[in-house]
Amino acid sequence: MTPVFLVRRLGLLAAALFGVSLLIFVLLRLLPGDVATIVGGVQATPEQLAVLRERLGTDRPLPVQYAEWAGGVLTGDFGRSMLNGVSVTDELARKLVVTLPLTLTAAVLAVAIAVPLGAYAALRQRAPDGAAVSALGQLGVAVPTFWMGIMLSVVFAVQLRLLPAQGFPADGWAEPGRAAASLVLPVLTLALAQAAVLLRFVRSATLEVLQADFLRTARAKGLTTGAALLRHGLRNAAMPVVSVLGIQIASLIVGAVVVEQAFSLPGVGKMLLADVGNRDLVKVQGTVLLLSGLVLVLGTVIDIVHRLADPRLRDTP
Amino acid sequence: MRLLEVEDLTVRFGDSTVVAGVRLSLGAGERLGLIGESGSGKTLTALAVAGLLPPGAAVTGSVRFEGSELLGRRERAIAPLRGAGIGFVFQEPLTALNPLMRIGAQIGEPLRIHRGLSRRAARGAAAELAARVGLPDPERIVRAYPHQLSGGQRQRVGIAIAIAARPALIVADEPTTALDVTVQAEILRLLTALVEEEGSALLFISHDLAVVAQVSRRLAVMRAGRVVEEGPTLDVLRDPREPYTRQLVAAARATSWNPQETPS
Amino acid sequence: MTADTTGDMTADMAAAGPDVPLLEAVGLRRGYPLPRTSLTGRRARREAVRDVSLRVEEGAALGIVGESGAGKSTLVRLLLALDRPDAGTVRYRGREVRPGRPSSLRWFRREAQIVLQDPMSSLDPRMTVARAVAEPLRALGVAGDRAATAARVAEVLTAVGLEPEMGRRYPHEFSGGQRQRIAIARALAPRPRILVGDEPVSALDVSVRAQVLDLLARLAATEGLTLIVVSHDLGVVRHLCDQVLILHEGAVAEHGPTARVLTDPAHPYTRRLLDAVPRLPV
Amino acid sequence: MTGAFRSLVRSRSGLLGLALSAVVVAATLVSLVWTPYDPGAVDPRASWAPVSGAHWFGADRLGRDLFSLVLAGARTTLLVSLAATVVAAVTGTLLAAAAAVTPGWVRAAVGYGIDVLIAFPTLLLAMVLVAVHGASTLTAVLAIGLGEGFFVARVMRAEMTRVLAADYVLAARAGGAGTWRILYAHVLPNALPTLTVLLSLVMAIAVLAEAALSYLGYGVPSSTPTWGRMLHDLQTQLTIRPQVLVWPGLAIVATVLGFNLLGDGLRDAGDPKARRT
Repeated sequence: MTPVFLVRRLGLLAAALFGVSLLIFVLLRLLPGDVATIVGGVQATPEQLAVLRERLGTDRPLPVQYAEWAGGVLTGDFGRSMLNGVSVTDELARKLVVTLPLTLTAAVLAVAIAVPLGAYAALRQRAPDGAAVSALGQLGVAVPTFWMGIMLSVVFAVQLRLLPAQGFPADGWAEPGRAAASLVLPVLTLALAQAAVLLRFVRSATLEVLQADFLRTARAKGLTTGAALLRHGLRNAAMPVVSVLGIQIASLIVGAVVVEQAFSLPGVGKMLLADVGNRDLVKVQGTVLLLSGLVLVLGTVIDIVHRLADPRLRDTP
Repeated sequence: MRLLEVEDLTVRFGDSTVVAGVRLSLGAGERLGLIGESGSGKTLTALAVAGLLPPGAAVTGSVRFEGSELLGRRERAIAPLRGAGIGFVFQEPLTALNPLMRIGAQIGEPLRIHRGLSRRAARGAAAELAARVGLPDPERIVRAYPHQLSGGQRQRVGIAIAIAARPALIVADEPTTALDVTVQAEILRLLTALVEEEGSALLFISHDLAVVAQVSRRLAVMRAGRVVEEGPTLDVLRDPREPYTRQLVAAARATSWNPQETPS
Repeated sequence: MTADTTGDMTADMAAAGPDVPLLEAVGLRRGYPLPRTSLTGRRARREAVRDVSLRVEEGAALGIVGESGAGKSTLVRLLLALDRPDAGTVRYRGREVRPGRPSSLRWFRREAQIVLQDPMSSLDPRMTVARAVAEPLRALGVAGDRAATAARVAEVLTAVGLEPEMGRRYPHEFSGGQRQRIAIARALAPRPRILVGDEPVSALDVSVRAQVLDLLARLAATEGLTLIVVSHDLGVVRHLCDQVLILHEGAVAEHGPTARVLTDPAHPYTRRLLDAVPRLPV
Repeated sequence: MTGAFRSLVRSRSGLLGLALSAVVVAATLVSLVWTPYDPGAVDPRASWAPVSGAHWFGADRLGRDLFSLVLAGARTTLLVSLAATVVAAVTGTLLAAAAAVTPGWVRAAVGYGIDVLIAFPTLLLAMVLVAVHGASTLTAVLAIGLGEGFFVARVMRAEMTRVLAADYVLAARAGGAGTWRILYAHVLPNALPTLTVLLSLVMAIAVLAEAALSYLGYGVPSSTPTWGRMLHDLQTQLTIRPQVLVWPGLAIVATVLGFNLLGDGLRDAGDPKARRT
């Protein structure tokens, strides 16, 4: 791995994080009025507004405000909520306890479902069952995530009474069993939504590899089609799938927000929805930066992994 | 009993017949050239002989290798013959090798499949084979990846793979078409030398009459899926029987280059 | 040559003396930066064309022979100002051809046209043959009205052995050989003085190749064209060109009359190249 | 174009996609002039009426006919999605052109900008806009339009770069064609088929995004019905009468499936090789 690539890629990541943070900061400042009037409400007196502006620091020039906020973020301080003064960082930490397990498990499950099914659909492309699998993928993509969640709840929670339909134990993971049970349907919902999209990529990547000349060379050496696919095809098909994972992170996070709303899980997504409703701009700013930052960082990690895995990319910076 | 006997070989894709009633035979150590323009079915004939036709191809007729019939048998039954009985050299050195696997592993693979060699033993043998096909610095080449080699070097790797398990028949499908003329000359010399040393038969496919003539003792001319003429190379060139062959030889003479002739 | 194309030739070109060649390149050099391998320091460069000079007299046929990576295509792009050289100049009738905005090169484009290697990709799949052949006329502003354009298109299609009615069809309806004829017709449309072929027949079958080579030879005679043919195939150069330039790793190994170079090569690389060519044993 | 239409219909997914999306669009247009009941008409007697001859999808708590509501919901959903698709097409194509045609560092900067912003989820963009300007049709259209615009930009940039690298563009340059002539005579016609396929797929994504936004309460104001908003309001019935939740969901699935299959069909139709058979 040439250091040149690593340094350049991390530099690009830093630039991207700076760009996105600036974008969020500016977007939230394009206010018709100013932050204080929104928070203070219509009936606030000018003096109260002045105190508010001073407390929120919105009386100082924008670049200073940005520098202060960005500086804080770098040290892990995402600022204080405008409504109750609570530290955004603490709030985020509390909510991640739900959102992280939800997204990570869903991501793993999605790959576990999509890769075998996608490969099968490609291998059995001409057979009816292969076409059925890809049709299933096509259908899966068309189902809105939140509706999938509702329908799964109707079946497994309401009719079969196997799992809780909604909510998350107030005491969090104190009782892991109950907490996990309440995450089963949300994880399944998020995983199926992701798997449907991934399946199409895995299928097309596998199809492409199936026609590759080096598979024919492998068969010419004495391997059967199956053995050639396993020993030579798999790793080559994994390359495009790995690169698509980078893009999938963004939709995974969006899915998490929607699933948390559908199953009313107290995660980062549901908190963000409430903050947007309450116009708590500092919290919205912090949460949106965290989520988009996560997308960029994970995207970079996956890009580096992709370059490490493919010798052709390893040499060229 | 001839090494390879092909009778009434017919290959169809859907309703279009691409190879119709081809008859060929090859004895041990013999060298047969298969010449034809693009679309003549020469490559598909070669693939059919090695059981490497793409899915969706309907094959009839008979291909007997060392007396046993290959057509119509399950892949598991004929796979052991591929690599050990029939070695294949492909046309595109760029895409014929696995881009993610080191050269040593790819050259050693036939030995691991057919001779049960361990990974380390196979890599050792691979270095020897790399040297044998004239690759510079075999120790480095064995650890390198395909994209780090030139076209000519990659084709030498292709040949090393084909001869690794010492097959009785080598099928070479336009092995030098994608190469420069100086590199082509070296590869052709290498191929004929190896075939002679090993005493293996060679089925050489090309659209270039001068190349095929240089390598093969007998020629079979293919057009639109049929073998239109077959015979010893010098006879076919000196007085071709079929009008199509005559036209092919004339065209090759017109655009090829000969020091004895004074340029027009 | 129709009046309007000579009209705007500058004074110095018209007055060029007899010893000024039709096309001359002096000290052409072109390199490409290789991917950066170290953080600091200069990036390594691959010199595709290293100090190439050549002259092409009016009516001559120059063959440029070389193997892949010898810099043939780069040289052709430099000669036609489709790429900017690192050093060196190209002159047409003494007037410098300076790469720049397309409009500043219109005068030169009218004089020199190109036929590319692969007929499958050198014709726009979504353009009818007639429109494709007429494009240079329109782009160079020498098209005249619709009737004049249609007439010229029909004229050049016939000159390359195709029926004018084929103009309405699309490229994917033609064979490789026919498509290359269409590409030649397109190059002829603006009545160039120089026709450059970048491996013009190497993508074609042997039997079709001979016909297209004959066509190029015939057109060179009837249209008074100066030919520059780039090829890795000595047979093609022997067939078409009276002069040959052997290119090796971006530099001129040898340059001279085809007859002499092919039978009595001076440069060791040329000898190695000639020996490597497979010959019919009989 | 008849050739393209014929091969679109011949490809199975194209036919199914065309049929599905045509039915949805037709139903939407019909709903502008006629719906079985006035979507807003309250009828206490019909509160939670089950599926019947009178109410094909049953009725909601206020006795409003669910079938009419779904039809009315289609209007807003498709309108917002169409507007967003247009925004995505315009921003995407312009960005792609900037990233493919302009010289040197501009191209690299725009190109990299696209790669970064494609990671910026549409929903987050919507939330930021809503936090500032409140939920509105404009916010939804802008959020989805810009969000998908980066996706269009990335695909169109690759497509334009492919065409610009083609031999026939080099031949055009050698023939004296300037940048503008190459753009409209070669790049546009050859990139257009990909754009039509893309827009069909973007329309599908836009419908999904609009449904999610209005489900979360960020779509159009609550007065105008959309499928997402209906599901949000009806979710309270999850444990009592879940069947009411089925209809709006199916409407979304049918529409998205229709546009996706139409996109696949257009891709097969646009591919010259496919057309030559």
